[in-house]
Amino acid sequence: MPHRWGMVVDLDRCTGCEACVVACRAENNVPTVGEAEAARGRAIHWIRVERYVDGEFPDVRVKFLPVFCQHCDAAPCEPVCPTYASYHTADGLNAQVYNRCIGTRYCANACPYTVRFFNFFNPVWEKPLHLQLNPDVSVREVGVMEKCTFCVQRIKAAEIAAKAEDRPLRDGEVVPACAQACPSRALVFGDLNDPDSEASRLAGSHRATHLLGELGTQPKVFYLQREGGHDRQDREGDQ
Amino acid sequence: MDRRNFLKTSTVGGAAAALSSCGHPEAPLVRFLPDEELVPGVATWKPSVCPGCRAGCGVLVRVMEGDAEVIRNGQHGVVRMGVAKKLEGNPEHPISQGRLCPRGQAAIQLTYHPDRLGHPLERVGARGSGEYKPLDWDAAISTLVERLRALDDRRAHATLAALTRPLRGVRRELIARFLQAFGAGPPSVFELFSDDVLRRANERSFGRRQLPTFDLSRARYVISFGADFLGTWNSPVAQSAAYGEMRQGRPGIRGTFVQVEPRMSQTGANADRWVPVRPGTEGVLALGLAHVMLQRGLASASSGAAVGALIDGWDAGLPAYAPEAVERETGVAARRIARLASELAADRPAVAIIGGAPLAHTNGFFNAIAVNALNAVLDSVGRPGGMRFMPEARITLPEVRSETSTASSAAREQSFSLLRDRMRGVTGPGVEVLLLYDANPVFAAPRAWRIREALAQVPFIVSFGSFLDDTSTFADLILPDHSFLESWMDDAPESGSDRAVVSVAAPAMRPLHDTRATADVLLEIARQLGGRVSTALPWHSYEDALRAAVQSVDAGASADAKTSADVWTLVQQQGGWWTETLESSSSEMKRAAGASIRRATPRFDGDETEYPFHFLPYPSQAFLDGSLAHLPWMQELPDVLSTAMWGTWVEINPRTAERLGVSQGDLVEVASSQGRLEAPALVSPGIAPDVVAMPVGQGHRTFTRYASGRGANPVALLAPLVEPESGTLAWAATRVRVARKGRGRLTLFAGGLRERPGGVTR
Amino acid sequence: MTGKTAKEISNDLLRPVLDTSWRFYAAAVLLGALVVAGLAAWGHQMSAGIGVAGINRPVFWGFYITNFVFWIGVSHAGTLISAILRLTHAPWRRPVTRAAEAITVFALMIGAMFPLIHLGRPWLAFWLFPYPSERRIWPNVRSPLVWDFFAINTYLVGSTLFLLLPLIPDLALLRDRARGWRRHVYRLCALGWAGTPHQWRRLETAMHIMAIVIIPVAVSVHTIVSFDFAMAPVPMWHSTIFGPYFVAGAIFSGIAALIVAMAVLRRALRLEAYLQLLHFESLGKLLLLMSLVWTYFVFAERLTTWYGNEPAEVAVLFAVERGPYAGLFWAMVFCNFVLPFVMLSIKRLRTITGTVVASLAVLVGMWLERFLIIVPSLTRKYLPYSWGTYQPTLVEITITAATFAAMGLLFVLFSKAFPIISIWELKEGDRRAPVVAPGLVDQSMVMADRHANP
Amino acid sequence: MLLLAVAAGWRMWGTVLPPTVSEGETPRQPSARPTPSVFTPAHRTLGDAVEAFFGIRPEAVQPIAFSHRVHVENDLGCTDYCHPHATEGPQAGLPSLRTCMLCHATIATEHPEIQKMTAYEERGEDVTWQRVFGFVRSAHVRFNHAPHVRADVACATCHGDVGSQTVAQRLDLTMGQCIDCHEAQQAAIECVTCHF
Repeated sequence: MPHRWGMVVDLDRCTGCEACVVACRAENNVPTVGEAEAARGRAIHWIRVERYVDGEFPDVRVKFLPVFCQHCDAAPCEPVCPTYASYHTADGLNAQVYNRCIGTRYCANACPYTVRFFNFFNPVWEKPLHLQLNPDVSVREVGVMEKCTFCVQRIKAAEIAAKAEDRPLRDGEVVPACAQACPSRALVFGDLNDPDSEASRLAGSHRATHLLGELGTQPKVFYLQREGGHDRQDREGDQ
Repeated sequence: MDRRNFLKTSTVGGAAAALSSCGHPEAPLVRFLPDEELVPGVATWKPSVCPGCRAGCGVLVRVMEGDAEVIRNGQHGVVRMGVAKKLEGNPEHPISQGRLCPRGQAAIQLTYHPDRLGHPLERVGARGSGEYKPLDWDAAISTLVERLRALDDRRAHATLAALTRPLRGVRRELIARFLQAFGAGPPSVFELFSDDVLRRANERSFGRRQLPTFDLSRARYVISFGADFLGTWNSPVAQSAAYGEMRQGRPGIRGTFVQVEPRMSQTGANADRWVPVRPGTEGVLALGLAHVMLQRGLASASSGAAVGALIDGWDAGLPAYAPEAVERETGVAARRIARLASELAADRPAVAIIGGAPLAHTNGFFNAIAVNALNAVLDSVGRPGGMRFMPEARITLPEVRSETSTASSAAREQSFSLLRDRMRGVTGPGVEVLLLYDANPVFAAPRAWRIREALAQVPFIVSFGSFLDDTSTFADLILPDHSFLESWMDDAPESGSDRAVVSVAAPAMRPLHDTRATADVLLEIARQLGGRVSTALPWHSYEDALRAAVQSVDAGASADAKTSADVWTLVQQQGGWWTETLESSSSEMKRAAGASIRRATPRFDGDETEYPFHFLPYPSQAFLDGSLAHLPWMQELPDVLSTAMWGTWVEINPRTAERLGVSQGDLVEVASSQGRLEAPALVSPGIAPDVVAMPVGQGHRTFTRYASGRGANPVALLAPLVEPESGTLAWAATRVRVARKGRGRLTLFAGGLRERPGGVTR
Repeated sequence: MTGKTAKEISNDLLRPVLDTSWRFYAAAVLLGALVVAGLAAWGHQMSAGIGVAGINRPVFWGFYITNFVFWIGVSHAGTLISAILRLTHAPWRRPVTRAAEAITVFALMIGAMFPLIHLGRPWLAFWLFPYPSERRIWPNVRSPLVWDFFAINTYLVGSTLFLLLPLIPDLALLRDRARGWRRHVYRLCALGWAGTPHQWRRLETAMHIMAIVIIPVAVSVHTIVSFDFAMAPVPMWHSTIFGPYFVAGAIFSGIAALIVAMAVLRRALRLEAYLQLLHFESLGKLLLLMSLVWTYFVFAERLTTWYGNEPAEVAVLFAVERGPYAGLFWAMVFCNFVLPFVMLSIKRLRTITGTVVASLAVLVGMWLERFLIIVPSLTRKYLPYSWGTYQPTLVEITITAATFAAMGLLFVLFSKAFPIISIWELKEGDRRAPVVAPGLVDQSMVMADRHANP
Repeated sequence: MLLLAVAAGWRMWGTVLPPTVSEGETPRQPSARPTPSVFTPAHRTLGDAVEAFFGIRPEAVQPIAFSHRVHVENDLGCTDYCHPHATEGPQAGLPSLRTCMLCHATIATEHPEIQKMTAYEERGEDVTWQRVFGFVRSAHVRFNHAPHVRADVACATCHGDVGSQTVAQRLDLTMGQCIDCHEAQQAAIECVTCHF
């Protein structure tokens, strides 16, 4: 059976520290765009920690929500791409093939999660910052779309290593950069087709939900809802 | 030459030719023989130590073959070498546990920063102008040695001084010993967000001058007073790891977390209950909680008698801290206090944490002692799920007998204020030569301290920093250090684990530039100075010194190493040394001592009518105290609450903003008795109406191309109030006024703040 | 109908082709300069990166796609209108059809440029062609953009034929009148037209077939353009009404464009005798009808969204109606409904000037409508964290302006090269032969002209 | 005219764009440039762009007339000493001059080409070989040698008969050839097998 890679995000563990954000940037050669471009809405973050604020002072509650490509099984970005730059792989990844991308940006419009990022200009690493670039990951050029790949380079490397040893992949052998960095272990990656993987087990939790599940995109990212929730009674009792 | 490496050198991330074969004929760079042979495209992992903050996380460096442009014998060329590609947490390391915070992840850019200083420099322009000319190392070192010899000739040894960033372990000791052997006073440390108040309070309460470690993973209830322990305070990675376990690591048990602070921090945003409190009254609230518990018999006064007894009125059940009285002072409803107290008492183990702003008031010491007392009442000290102190595992340089002194090289630091006065000639001895190591007081000290003027009066300043920053532009000579990846590293974390930890690591890669490890430079200078200085520092190199120091650890405490030789091998393999066994540290704790402490009310600079707002600077998630503002990844990291990038902002409560006629992004002027600054407003519901807050980190006058002249520096507004017990700056004790100035510019990553009805996850 | 003789008609209508006035040069140079500026801006965009346009995340489509939809909409002026008028034998169509057909072809050419202009890597646009390559990858037929590619190409070919077919007899006329090298060019273009009954019969059959075929093609083109939006799960895009709504809007803007073009030609080429109040009034009535149809669609679309109260959609709806786009929205309602309704339903105001004013308003309004369909939805997608804004840059504005200039330039050049009013059809109308039956071909007409102008 | 205008736009604007790489050798005036130049055009000139589009690459000119033939005839396998990393990782790698001199310190030391190498060594330099094989950057191919070697794909399959050449000659490899071979070997042919 092919793999079906997925991620579980435990919102009760996530502290919003953004270690995942920088880890992803370091792993995947995500460029910085500078202040002027960032101000124009062109900053690239394959993973971001969304925060939503509820209530007014002093009853303020914040929700942190790490959002990255949901690798939907019914991905809206895939059918709209005229050149198959965005397509579904056999192991369930929503792949972005940079060299095939002609930059229609249709996929980015179709994506309800707005997790696709476009190279409006050619990115530059000022010497010697380029020495840090990960040789296992492409450096994308102007005019192509990019997004979270579930660290496909790590998946491929692990697969090649396992094949060389003629054994199946073990659970936990593939860890994307964000999950590896996460101090509170809010991100768990694994094979959803393997019922014993940690990701599978967590995805079966009663707390598991999807982001924008009502759109029917069938994401492979599960969000475990925070417990404790809004204790309105407590707040009313206090004030 | 392989393709990928070729690409790195010739196309620099995608510019220039898309041709991957054969270099451009117009730019034939010489290729030097490689020093090491690596398998191209295959990563090796080497341990190192993160220099980002004082947590001292152990990291693993992913090293791969790459083509680096270097200068060898004055010739510009390319060499194939192992270059660091990424940092990960070291899974073996007890502090980082295989994880890393965003700043740690970005620390790799310290090595590859385009504006890193690559060779010694000598000032040619005016001080502060940043005009330097390159120098070779021999000349640079002899320049300094001459200066020191001149002091020696004039018997003016005491006029040598050193100001460093907070250092621990062997590097700190080498500097201290150098100064001592030369005949100068101990080194000074400058740190804006110092935790010295808490260390001193812990010494008083528990006999340990150390930051505490919290066993959150086993706690059921956590109350934190102002401590941003998941973001920037103390040991965030270790604390976040434990926090994750507290929330969801135990089947059926989910720890509750309450945060007490007037401005919602990243940590506060995670709390189940966020309790805004009047600035500086955190200690009162803590004692109010203790009062309720004692009063209702929810906890016995005897459990924490010794620690609590430091508080005036403890034995009487803290009569002055009845909930109604506390409500008046703190602004937290009495019913809420009672409720929190009963929850705390019921959900044991419970633990209280204090850190950050509550310590940075003039009554910071009182606040800390009060929270310590609360912990005592909760019986959390030294217990599972409570607070404890990490066993100390100091590695020390062996003593070397010398004719002048045998005093301990672990001499206490000289206070920064004393150094300041010496530089200004207020007290003797003056400062003729100042060694500056990565401390940036020009940026991070209040204007009233007149650091700039003080530095101007020092005849000769030597900086060992890797970057031109606000302070090091005053240097006459710059002897740039290796980056942490190019150098041996050592650190001795003081908190974050219940094991004793020493971090030591070999260089992960060869130096990119013509730099030298500061420790090596000091040893070289000592050698050249000769006499008692070289006797006191007999080691050839930093590596030698480290090896000698590692002998001092207790080899038996680790399961894997039996002899000191084993320890040295082990240290190099795993990036440090740590004990295996869990130690019960409560027994080691000495009893509290000293006179009882009265309630102290915070004092603020500025009249309430003229300056109606409390001003709260806070360490930013990206830059801490500003020392990481030069990293482009950090500049472009959206602040997790405001989502602002590449700038500063002023956080204002919506009601206050409405009253002032300020809307999101407007330029506002914030003025204190010390000065004024302008920054865009960020209207946030997570801040009390009488508080305005600003992240520290931007506003550098000089700090590389990415941070220079960007944003505003809130430290410039701070009044020079200090916490009297420790002498550290009370950075939360300034009052300000706020006025709208016009339209500003705020670069936010997020569009909306509020979820749409129905939520986004279903 | 015109009250002129066949000879006068030929002279009047061939004059702009055969004589060149300074005004032609002035117009060509002015418009040409603007077009060159647009091309330079495009070159700059290709060199520096698409980032010189104002698009961003999340507003990945902006002015360019607005222009694309707008011009494809305008292209419905011709072929559809002239085909319908031909099939319904509307007698007043005769001086109008060729201009309408020319608008179609040019608007399509301009519109079809925009998918290229907006690409991040336009030099790879050929990957949209289905061609066998060693990579073994074909275009993704599930993508509405590939449907666009086929639909627009079909329509372009069809409408070009539809323009050229009735041009043949006039080309023969030109061949006979022109001198020098132009004579040779026209001879080639005339495809050996001799006006034999056989040829007339073939021509009429071909035109009849084309008129029937082109209608479903035209309808499908704009339906498919609407599918670019309707197929994406974007709030307010994902709508079942978009197909007919876009087609209605297209015809609406097409008629407006035709009226404006006619008015310009009437003045510039002094064709007052041929383009009369009757034509403007008739087209004006058609415009009024389409205004009402369009208004109905807008109302239906927005009412259901509001009533449905789906949070994401309502966020967009309110952003348009009372948020940052309210000004543009109400301007659009004024231009597309209020003004045309007043100007065209009151007979006293339905003058030539009145219809032209209404048409200009409709063109502005329809451009705004395209913009308001595309941009606000993208600024308010599902996750409020990723909401954004859009502001066009100078490059986009230059290119947009250049396309209007290009339209004018192409029209000027076309009217210079070919008679902008179908001469033989006009003559045929004057002979009160509503349908030219095979065999009733006016051989003498061609011959008479040949003799008249030695 | 259309082409000319587009090209003119390209050139005109292309020249005013900031340079790609800033030299960091001398300490810069720190506050001189508050915002870094983050972007450059993908190609410096229209000519570069056209060359890249058509995949035109200049011939590799090697500093030393290294003879693959002589080495192969002396029974040296490709991955024995010179390209051993092909069996271990993604890149075959080129030997540094040190590897060459292991043998050539004693073998054929009089040969003029070997003497060039000795001169390199004396200067502490390595040979500046120019790359022959490899994918264009915009192809975004992450090729990995090791699995191909493990699957017993002969070097000559892609590199041609290098054993009969002096310096290696480039073969024009196309994606079609990769696909054909992958298909024949029942290896994966989906895009992310190679492009990521």
